[in-house]
Amino acid sequence: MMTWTKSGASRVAALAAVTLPLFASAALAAEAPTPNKGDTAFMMIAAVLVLLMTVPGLALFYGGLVRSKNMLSVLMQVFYSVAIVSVIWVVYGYSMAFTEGGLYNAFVGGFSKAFLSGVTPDSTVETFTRGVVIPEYVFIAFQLTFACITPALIAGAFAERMKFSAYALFIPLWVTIVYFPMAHMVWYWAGPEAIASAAKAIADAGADATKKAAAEAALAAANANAGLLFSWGALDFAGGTVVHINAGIAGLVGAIIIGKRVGYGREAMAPHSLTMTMIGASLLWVGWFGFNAGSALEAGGTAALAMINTFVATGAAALGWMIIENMTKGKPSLLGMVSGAVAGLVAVTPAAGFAGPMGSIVLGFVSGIVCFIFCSGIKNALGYDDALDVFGVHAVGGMIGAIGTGILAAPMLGGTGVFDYTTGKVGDFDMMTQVIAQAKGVGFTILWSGILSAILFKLVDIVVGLRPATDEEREGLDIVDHGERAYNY
Amino acid sequence: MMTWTKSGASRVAALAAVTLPLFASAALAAEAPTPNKGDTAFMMIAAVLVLLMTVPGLALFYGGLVRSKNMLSVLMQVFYSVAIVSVIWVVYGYSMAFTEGGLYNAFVGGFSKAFLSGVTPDSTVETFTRGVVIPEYVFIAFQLTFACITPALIAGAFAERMKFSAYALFIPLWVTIVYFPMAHMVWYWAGPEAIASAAKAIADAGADATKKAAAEAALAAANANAGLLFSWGALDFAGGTVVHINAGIAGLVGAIIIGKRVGYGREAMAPHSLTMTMIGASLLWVGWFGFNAGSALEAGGTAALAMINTFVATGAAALGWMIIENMTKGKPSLLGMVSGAVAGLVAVTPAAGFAGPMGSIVLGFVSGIVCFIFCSGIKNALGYDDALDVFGVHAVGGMIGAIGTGILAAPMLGGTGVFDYTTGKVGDFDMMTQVIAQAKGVGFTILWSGILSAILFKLVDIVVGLRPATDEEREGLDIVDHGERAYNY
Amino acid sequence: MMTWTKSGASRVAALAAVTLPLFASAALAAEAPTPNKGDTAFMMIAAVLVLLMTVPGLALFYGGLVRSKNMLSVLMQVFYSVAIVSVIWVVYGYSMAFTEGGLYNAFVGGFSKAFLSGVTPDSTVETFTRGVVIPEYVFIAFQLTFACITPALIAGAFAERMKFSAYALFIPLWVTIVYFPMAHMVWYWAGPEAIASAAKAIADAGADATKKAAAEAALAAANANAGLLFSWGALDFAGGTVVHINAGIAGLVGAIIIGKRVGYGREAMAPHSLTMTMIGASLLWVGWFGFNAGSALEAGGTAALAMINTFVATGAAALGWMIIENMTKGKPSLLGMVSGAVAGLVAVTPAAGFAGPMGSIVLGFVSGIVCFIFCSGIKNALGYDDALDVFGVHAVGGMIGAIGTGILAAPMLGGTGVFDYTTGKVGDFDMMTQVIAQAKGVGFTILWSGILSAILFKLVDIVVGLRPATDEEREGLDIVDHGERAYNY
Amino acid sequence: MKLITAVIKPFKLEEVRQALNDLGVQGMTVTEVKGFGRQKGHTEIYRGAEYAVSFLPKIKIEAVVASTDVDRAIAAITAAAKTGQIGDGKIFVSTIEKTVRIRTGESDLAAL
Amino acid sequence: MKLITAVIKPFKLEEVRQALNDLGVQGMTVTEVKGFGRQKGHTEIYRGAEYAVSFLPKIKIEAVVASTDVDRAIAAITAAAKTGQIGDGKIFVSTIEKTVRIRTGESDLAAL
Amino acid sequence: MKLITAVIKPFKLEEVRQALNDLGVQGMTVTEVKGFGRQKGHTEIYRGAEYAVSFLPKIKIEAVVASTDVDRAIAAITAAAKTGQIGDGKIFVSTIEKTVRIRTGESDLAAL
Ligand SMILES: Nc1ncnc2c1ncn2[C@@H]1O[C@H](COP(=O)(O)OP(=O)(O)O)[C@@H](O)[C@H]1O
Ligand SMILES: Nc1ncnc2c1ncn2[C@@H]1O[C@H](COP(=O)(O)OP(=O)(O)O)[C@@H](O)[C@H]1O
Ligand SMILES: Nc1ncnc2c1ncn2[C@@H]1O[C@H](COP(=O)(O)OP(=O)(O)O)[C@@H](O)[C@H]1O
Repeated sequence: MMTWTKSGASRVAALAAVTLPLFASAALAAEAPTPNKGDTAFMMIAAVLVLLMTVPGLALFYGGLVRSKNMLSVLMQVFYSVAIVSVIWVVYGYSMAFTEGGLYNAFVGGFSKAFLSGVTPDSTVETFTRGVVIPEYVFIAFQLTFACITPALIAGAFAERMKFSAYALFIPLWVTIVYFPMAHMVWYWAGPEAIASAAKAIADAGADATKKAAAEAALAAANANAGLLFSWGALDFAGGTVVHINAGIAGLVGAIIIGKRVGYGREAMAPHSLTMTMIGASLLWVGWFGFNAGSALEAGGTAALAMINTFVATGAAALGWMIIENMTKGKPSLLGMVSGAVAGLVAVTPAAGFAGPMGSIVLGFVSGIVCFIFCSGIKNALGYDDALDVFGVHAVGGMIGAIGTGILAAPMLGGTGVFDYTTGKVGDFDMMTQVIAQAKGVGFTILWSGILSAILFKLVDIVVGLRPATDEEREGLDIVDHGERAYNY
Repeated sequence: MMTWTKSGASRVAALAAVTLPLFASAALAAEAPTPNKGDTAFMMIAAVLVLLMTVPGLALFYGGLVRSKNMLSVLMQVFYSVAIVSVIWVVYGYSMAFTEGGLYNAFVGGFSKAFLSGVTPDSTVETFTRGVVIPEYVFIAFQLTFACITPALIAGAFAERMKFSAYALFIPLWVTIVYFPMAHMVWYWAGPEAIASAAKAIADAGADATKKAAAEAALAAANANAGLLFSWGALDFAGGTVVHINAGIAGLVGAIIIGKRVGYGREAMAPHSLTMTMIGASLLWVGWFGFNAGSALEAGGTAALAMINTFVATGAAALGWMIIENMTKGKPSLLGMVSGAVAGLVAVTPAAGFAGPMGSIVLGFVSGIVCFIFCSGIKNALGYDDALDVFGVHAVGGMIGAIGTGILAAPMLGGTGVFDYTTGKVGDFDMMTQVIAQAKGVGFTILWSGILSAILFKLVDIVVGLRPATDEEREGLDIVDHGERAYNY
Repeated sequence: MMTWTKSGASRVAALAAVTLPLFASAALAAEAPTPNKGDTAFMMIAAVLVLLMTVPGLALFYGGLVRSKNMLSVLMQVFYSVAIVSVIWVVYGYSMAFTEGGLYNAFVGGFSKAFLSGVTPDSTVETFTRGVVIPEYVFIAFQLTFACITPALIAGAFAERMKFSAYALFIPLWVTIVYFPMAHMVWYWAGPEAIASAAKAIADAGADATKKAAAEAALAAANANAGLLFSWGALDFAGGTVVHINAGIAGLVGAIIIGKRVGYGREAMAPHSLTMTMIGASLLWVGWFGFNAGSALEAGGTAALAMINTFVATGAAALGWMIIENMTKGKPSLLGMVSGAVAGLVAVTPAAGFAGPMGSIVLGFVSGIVCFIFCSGIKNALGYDDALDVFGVHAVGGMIGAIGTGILAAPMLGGTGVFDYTTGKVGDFDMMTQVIAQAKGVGFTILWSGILSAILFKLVDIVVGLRPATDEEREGLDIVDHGERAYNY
Repeated sequence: MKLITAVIKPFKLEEVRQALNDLGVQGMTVTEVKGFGRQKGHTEIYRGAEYAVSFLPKIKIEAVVASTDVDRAIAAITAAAKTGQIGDGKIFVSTIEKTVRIRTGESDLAAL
Repeated sequence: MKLITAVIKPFKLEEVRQALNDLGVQGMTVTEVKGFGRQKGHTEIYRGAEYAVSFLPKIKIEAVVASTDVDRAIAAITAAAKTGQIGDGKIFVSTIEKTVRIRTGESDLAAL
Repeated sequence: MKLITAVIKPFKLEEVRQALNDLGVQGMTVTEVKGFGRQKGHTEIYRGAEYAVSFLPKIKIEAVVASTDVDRAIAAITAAAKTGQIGDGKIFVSTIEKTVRIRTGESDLAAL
């Protein structure tokens, strides 16, 4: 979604021609800008598309890869995640992520909007463009879908071997302890109006020293009122760190703590329906346009850029995986091609609004190749059982995307560069600084998610136990945990 | 969709801040307001989403629950319903539902717009906000999708045992005799402009008695020009009565008249693919945002409210069913969870634009629990064979939603209250009056649908016969009626 | 999509009431009109819908019809087509299709926009309404989806028997040699502004002879700056020729060159999953609204007309196939009904923005019947193995639609007529002239696609060989070419 | 011991299983099969292609019983599986020389 | 009576059925099976995991015929099912002591 | 020759196949079956409907071997398929009078 002070600006730069007239009219409307119905329509549909990514998209992408005796358990895990998190989100999640957190504001928000108190159909929130707002309910709905899909991503790592009772307990704990604070650290900031107007005040102050001092204090305060990672200045257009690396690391930790599936390495565990996996991958691609383009928060040129990048990076990644698989294994597989596509979607997520289309092609192609090497080589070498390659695709792809964004955002590489709200224009781009900022963000996310997730898995293990009995696992979780079978042909 | 005079207003109230500027500009554009492209875009996509709900959504939700030998018959029933009703709708359905019906205007419209005569790409219709219009073709398309899905819902009740020839005859009869009039009674009204301007005329009249009398007559006429249930003042945001209760009752009547499936209660009739059912339920959820948010008819705060409610009520209902199933049966099932989600979607349909998010959570949770009790307890006690629980989910969920809307619309419970077009603001909310109005609407729908549907089933039975021979039913309708098999692995 | 000079105009005519105010404001914004966010939102979602048509839509529609041993090969063919063409499109495809081609401008564009050079988030392109623009990235993305689905359509004709290596080589060749030029010839034109302003200049010139001469030259130049078929004046709203006839002919040629499947006519080749085919057909319908309504390029009355036509023509075609199949074969099949729906979608594609709803019903009904006769009668008589009836549905349906458009666009038949940008209003409609223009377009497309596709198939056969060994074909392409199996229940 | 192989109509499985159970037959193995015989099939049409399907879905039940129980078992199956319509199926009897229970290694009658 | 069990390549089913029919064999029961033998399988790769699949899809045909028909039946099946390539399959013959037609209760030859 | 029919737990297939291979058994035919016996099934619930499922998924292995190999084959299968828990399955032995290899026409032991 969004992202660090400066970055947001890149959008404004991009939208200049588009937004000026709007901005003007907004200005006429004085203090209270009203939503443009085009933005409202776009963002509502974007939220719907992200739900489509999750159910049925992600559920099928994962479900098709397990054995049929565990199909329903996977579908259930994903669907449950959406159900429980959507409720938690409006009760306290949104508030924890997107309100001022007082003393701990760098890490987490407060409870001032718990139960969505104070939100009405005519409340609005700022976008990344000064003077452009959308209804707050729309922003809440859009962000809700991100909170729902992230924990569901984790499930793939320990698929086929976790008790549903353990999962049902883990999810609400994880979003509360790991995700909401992470979202706050990455996406909470003061917004364009506060910063831009403070900056303007300094200019207006002119020679008047006292005025100037006060104005500068105001600007400092505005910049300070942001999440930790946001303030570091790393770029993450649509949530590469908070969603993909975050989930990928939690998955890896879970897979290791829970241990391998019974028979792993000895018995055949072929996907029960690659047809379902292909449907899921396709719906992930379709829905991802809501995820990436929607992260622009308005229907303008940056959303369009994110859209074109989400097409070409994905295509290039699918080709990348296909080509290297063909070279190393002798045949290009459908599973390989769609896995590459997902790797590309993950990698382009943080870059979607910053990189140019050609940069995105390179980014996608590289992510397809590297994720292939990881999933079919390194993983086996390391020998852990990340059943559906959540780490190999989401964490690895996310890291490639995060670092790549620091490079490809460079205007000289066709990127948009980074906007500075205080000056009101795109600033100079220092690739080294940017890449370091990106790396810092990645590193923090790995530690935060890795440590806290490990603690939560252990906790759940103590409380209800993570794993079913061996012969229950052999019989399959569908019968054992849910009393159903997926297919009765 | 829509709903009774006052209710519409609630939207306006909700949108005040948002709509005023629009309204102003509309005013500038004098007599003929032009559509806002944001609204047009939103409503076109909303119509597409409702089609997605039906095909493949509903078709898969139902199809997955039958035995594979009847899979195609279910898919065919749903697809046929969309095909035939979409044609009938533009030929005379839209006119019967949404034009002035002269003498019988309280019950049904006329044929002035048969064959869509007079409609052009630049014809527009009013929304619930004064001065806000959308292209009439868009409204026709959006309403078309409602007319297509409603009869398809009925099919689940007598799945696996009705001849296609009987079904093919029943559907056009049912929409003509039951649905179109019902839609007219519930959704036809004079529109905000007529009422507001008449009200204004009264004010302007001031002391002038003759003027005042004339103006009051005009207002009375405007209010009188509406469908029967509309004029009763019950609230139904997106069609709880006209769609869900209507279809649920018709289904129950059909299931009873046709009788139980051969082997019902003795032979296992396990769902042939819960994977398909999960895909269907997910697409129902996804598409339902077009159904509920689209019923606001514009891309504003009320649509956003409907959207957030459609997220949380559904999530809460899924959890409700899951929890009580776990308590009473010992295991939470995927089928249970998705059934709960659908129950929640049904229950929030009439409330989506009136209740607050917290009220919607309660509404959803309750509907999940009550529908579970109905489908796994009461139904067996009563002993009829409503194969796919059309009554237990759609009629029961619809009633909970209808009554619940009368309660949760209360501002003191976080609801939007009810707007009054004559005064131009939200009026006082009397819960008792409102609940009674809701109950009246429900009662009428039960009688209307129950009696007329029964007559139509009997009629069809006489003309072509409802049911195949026993061994044809055993062989399966796919082979017998359609000469195909769903699967050849 | 688009369409010949005059045709575009019909939209303007249709939108008059809607567009005037916009136009005014655009005028105020002087030289550079800015996109309306409602249009931008609509077109972005339209692009997403066309992707949904392709993956998973088309992939499932086709995949369900083959034997399970070849399921993955079909899914792979469709997915690969999207991946490779999306990359090629931004590298040089868009430039070949939509830039001025200098000497060969009548046939193909140039490389001035290769690598999308010069395109930024605030570049815009004209729509068919003077003064209405959308972001260029949005137009590129929308057109990208058309370029991706067209080659994928071909795959159905030689399904189950082409080596993936051959297919992988054929697709990039075909889009480069056949599709991009075709798109240029059909869709490239100077745009409304150039023509309208030139026309205005002539009027302003008044008596001044030199001025007049210059202005007339300018108009001539503007009209001359267009693709070959565009300049012929045929009507094709959303790509009946460039997409459907083009792909249908290529498919037929391919099926004949490759030859029949092993065992064709002797062994049963029943569809392995009509459930998948139904899901695919439904998603084709859902996504086709992006294809047809999106081809209006803006969210107005013409898009709405295209939408309603895409509902009713499809419904009527499904009924048409169902009825004649029932009459001739004794049973209405689901496969028949959804095949009819697709035939209707194809037929209404060129007519969507020109015909009236009643005309579309007739067009759909006829296409359903004719395509049935073709697929179940003539095809067997001719004895070629067009495995999934790409010719019988897409080429035949496309021709019916192309000719039908020339008839149904007539205002006296409820059509919109044809607009003339030079006069700024709908011109007189001469059905005979129009039908001849349509026929010319069809004829050219058949020759262009037929001859060039044949050459490419032969070329690929020489380079890598088109067909696997007989027992590889028996084993199935999934194992042989991709090393996977679709199902492991 | 004897192996009783019965090919029956699918929907009769539960009744037959019950009938054998009542006789004290402890176990059986069931296979989904396709049957060809006097009972005629149907025609399927997929667009242009028509297929005459001569094989019908049947259930094959295999139960190994003590030789002394064969006649009663046959009678029980016949009674339970009969509809009187063509396609009811067949019962075949053959000899099993040895039976072993994998879990315990017990053999012959003790293994049933 | 004898039970003839033939394991053949799937695409040969129709030809074999026809051949037996021509001999006057009234009925047969068909099962989808997986075969293991000299014919080697293939390797499947799913991301990192590679599986050597040694079992190949085969069709098992079971037909009970009069003892006198056995040799002609074997000849017919062999002729119809043969491709000459490894994996063509096997024919096994065993004894059936009793046959009953469920519908009529007829037994032995009359039940075939 | 003897036909050895073993009904085992599905996940034991690979081990049993390996064990028979080591004995030099060249081929076998495998069928997915449902088993009914002492091992009890489970209950499935679909909304209001509850089903007691008494049939469990099993794998049936059929291998025709020379009479002399029967005992070693039985021992090998028993060892490989045993978990010691109820439901491990059974082994049945019967006589095969004739075997033919379709590809070559070879018969009996030569055909195995
Ligand atoms: N000779 C046979 N060998 C093996 N199976 C047979 C034989 N004859 C019939 N069957 C099986 O019995 C089933 C029923 O036989 P059929 O002739 O159709 O009806 P009926 O049992 O009433 O005579 C067939 O579908 C087939 O599975
Ligand atoms: N000893 C056996 N017992 C049971 N089935 C066998 C035996 N040997 C082979 N089969 C079956 O026959 C099929 C073909 O045998 P195979 O050795 O692969 O080729 P061929 O028949 O040409 O020798 C195998 O796949 C298996 O199903
Ligand atoms: N009499 C029998 N005839 C045929 N198959 C049998 C017989 N008894 C058991 N089986 C098969 O053996 C399997 C295991 O038998 P069961 O009694 O459950 O456990 P165990 O083998 O430990 O005694 C059953 O599921 C069934 O498939």
